[in-house]
Amino acid sequence: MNLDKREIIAKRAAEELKPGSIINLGIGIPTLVTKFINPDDFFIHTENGLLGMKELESDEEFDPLIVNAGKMAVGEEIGASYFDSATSFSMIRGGHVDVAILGALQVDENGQIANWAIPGKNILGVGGAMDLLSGAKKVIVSITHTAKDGRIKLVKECDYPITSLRAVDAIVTDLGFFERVDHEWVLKEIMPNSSLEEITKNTEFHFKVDQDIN
Amino acid sequence: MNLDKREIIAKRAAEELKPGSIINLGIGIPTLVTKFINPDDFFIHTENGLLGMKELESDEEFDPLIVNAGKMAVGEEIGASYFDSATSFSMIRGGHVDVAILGALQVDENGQIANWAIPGKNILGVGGAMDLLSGAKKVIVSITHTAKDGRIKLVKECDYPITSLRAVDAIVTDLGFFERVDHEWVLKEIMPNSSLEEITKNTEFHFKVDQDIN
Amino acid sequence: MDKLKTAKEAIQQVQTGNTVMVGGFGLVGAPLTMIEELTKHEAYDLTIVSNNVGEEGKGLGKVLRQGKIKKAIGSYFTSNREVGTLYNEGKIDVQLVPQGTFSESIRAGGAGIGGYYTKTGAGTKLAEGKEEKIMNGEKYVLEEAIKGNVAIIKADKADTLGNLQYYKTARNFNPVMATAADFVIAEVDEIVDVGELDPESIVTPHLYVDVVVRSRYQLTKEGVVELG
Amino acid sequence: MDKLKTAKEAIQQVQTGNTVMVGGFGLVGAPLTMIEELTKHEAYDLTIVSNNVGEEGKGLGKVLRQGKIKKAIGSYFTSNREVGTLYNEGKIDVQLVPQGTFSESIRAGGAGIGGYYTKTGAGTKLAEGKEEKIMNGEKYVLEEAIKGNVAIIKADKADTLGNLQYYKTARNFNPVMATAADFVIAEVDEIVDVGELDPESIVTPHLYVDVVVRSRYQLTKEGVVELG
Repeated sequence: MNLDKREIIAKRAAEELKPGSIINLGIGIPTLVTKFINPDDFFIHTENGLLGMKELESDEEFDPLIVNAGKMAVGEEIGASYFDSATSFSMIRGGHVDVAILGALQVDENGQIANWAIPGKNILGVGGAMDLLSGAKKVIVSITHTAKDGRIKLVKECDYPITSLRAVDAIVTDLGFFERVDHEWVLKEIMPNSSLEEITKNTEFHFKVDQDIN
Repeated sequence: MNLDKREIIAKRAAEELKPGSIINLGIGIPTLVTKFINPDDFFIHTENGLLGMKELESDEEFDPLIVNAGKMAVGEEIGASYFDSATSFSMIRGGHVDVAILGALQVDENGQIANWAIPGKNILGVGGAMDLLSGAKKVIVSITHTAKDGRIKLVKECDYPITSLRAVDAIVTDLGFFERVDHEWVLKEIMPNSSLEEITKNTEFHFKVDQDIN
Repeated sequence: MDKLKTAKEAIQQVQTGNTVMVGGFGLVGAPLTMIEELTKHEAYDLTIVSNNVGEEGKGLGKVLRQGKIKKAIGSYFTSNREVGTLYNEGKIDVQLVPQGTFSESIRAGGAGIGGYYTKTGAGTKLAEGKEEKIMNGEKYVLEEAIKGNVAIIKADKADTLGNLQYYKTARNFNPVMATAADFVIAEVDEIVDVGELDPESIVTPHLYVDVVVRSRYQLTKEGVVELG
Repeated sequence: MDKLKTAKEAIQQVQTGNTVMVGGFGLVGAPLTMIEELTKHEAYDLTIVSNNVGEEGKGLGKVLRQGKIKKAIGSYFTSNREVGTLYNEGKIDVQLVPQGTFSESIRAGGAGIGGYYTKTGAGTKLAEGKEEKIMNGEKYVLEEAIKGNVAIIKADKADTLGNLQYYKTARNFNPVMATAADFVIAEVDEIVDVGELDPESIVTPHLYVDVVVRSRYQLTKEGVVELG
């Protein structure tokens, strides 16, 4: 299988998931994670009111009234359940979702992320991002290491408005895998075709390098 | 039909109900109200999680897992629905119950009632009384005018702990019918076999007498 | 005791200056027939409580273009960027709320809860000016209940009493909105006799519903279609 | 991924000093099998969150007589007057809560809400010492979320994933308690295969449930019976 950059990131994020987990996937790269997990091993929660989402497997399955948080048509897994939005966010805020995989515009040295507003643009939307950060047991950010224009995303301090006071737990990019250990970022893994130099050059925040790294 | 004192009170309370109303009935005399209404015209809500309660009509209908707030077996009306306790009390607090008919130990000149605690007794129970007072659109108190030992229930000021800051809207007793008008009690009706003298003698709080009273 | 009305009869409840809740996640579970009727109705200066305010020129987006919306309360207007443009031009008011807070505040409105403390948004721009409280060592923000004069919601089935059931993810905000307005209009695809809905599976009991309207516009595999 | 356990295996989760939520309105919807198991279990100093704490010497009343309960949180202990007696003797702590506040605080615990303002109880003895707030001209009182270490609930049916459905008014506090504890044990009368429960009619989705136990004691027309 020939994977593009976004798929490589999604595949690596998928490896972080423990079988049996309840997972919520943000819009963008996180959505691709479903391609790399065995649907029988995981339960996908979508905040618009479904536990047990799966990818559409055929045209016949298409139902315009079954969608994910990105308003894309999805399928219903065996054992699924539907509920209203208030109940769905109670699950999120109440700590009943094991892992949220999210996109981000910036992640900073404190682990805080910015992913809901870009100053000066006429986009007014926050959706469920703040709720997922406040409630999911573990948050993994899955992003390209830098923006298309080269802008660095792993910054000293977010200059876009932050999404939550809560620090995320891990970052998966096309260059490396970082984990939050004792309130610091630790580079745990260098992705194939990347190097410590490349990561260092493209990362503003301070990070430690795991001693086991090869 | 030969009615006892409690039934007379329940029957008079039933006359206050408008067809189509959502009604919640407290334990004791209020429970008897169902005998005097056409079940097709009303919807009885019970706070343990049922809208559309009815009296048991036969032994076959008896189901130990369908009970009212007094834990008595009841029946299920056509068009009924079941829900959990949090949802049930959301209906009550949120103002979706039209009328609550409640018992009381005391009702005072401000319209406040006491019906949940007796100082010095080892009874610890409040149940749904405070919620019904905080949320029902209309509250009717249905009680015998005085206690068995002659103690006056319609008092100047409750000396038992009050149930709510909210004033109730009406009182039905075996002697009279009172309504709250402009923050005052008005005697609107003298029950058969009673008299203004008897009511006055057995009532501590100040009340006006409706001009239309015969 | 039949609550069935036409869309035109039902829309008369919406008055100029009202706060109107409108269900749906995008077009999914949106009351398309009643929204269409709203575009023909004269009421204006509306505060619309809706997750998205439709799309550009579509659904509630049409009502927005008519200039009838004074204020929008929702969580994701990204799907209709005209909301952002009008806001930046000072032509409408916007209250942007995290989606969980949006649905929880509506639930609170319907449940007689004045306000509640949530961690969501605490310490962010969206919590500015709001009361904060430290509980168990964590920062919470006080959010107030949201209520409406009228709620226009979409369900799948109603019985003639107004008991409702929903369909799949078209459920979304509809059940909470049904609880939080003085007057509730439920647009439904199917109306059945009382007793046909399983009492254990009714999602919105009839005490929440004032009027039932049969849908004329539905979202199908072929997109939005008008029924003959 | 089968969550089925015996009552004895399941009860091991309850540790001395724990806060344990127990569903049921009186005996209706009470997890009778697990309560029986609790009487045989060694854990003590328990805080019990339950509407009634059973009846005198029955259900949780048996656990009370064993001296294992340190504190009871509920709304109506009138059904078991021994609670009042022990409280007056200073032998147990009691937190008496209006029934709506009881269920709402448990819901809040499960929904990540730190606390909320309700009119219920405001200005009464039960609001003494609690924070008050005037909202829209009315007095509200701040109530805090209630959470548990373990919840022991009763449902009618479970599938092997732990999705739950309830039966009639045996639903009561069980669905909210299922959301508000670190570990949730669901006692059920019937276990079915995954896919047999209608996805629209599942009341407690499986993400709330850790263990499913088959009931041995059930409340029937003949009273509480032990199944063969």
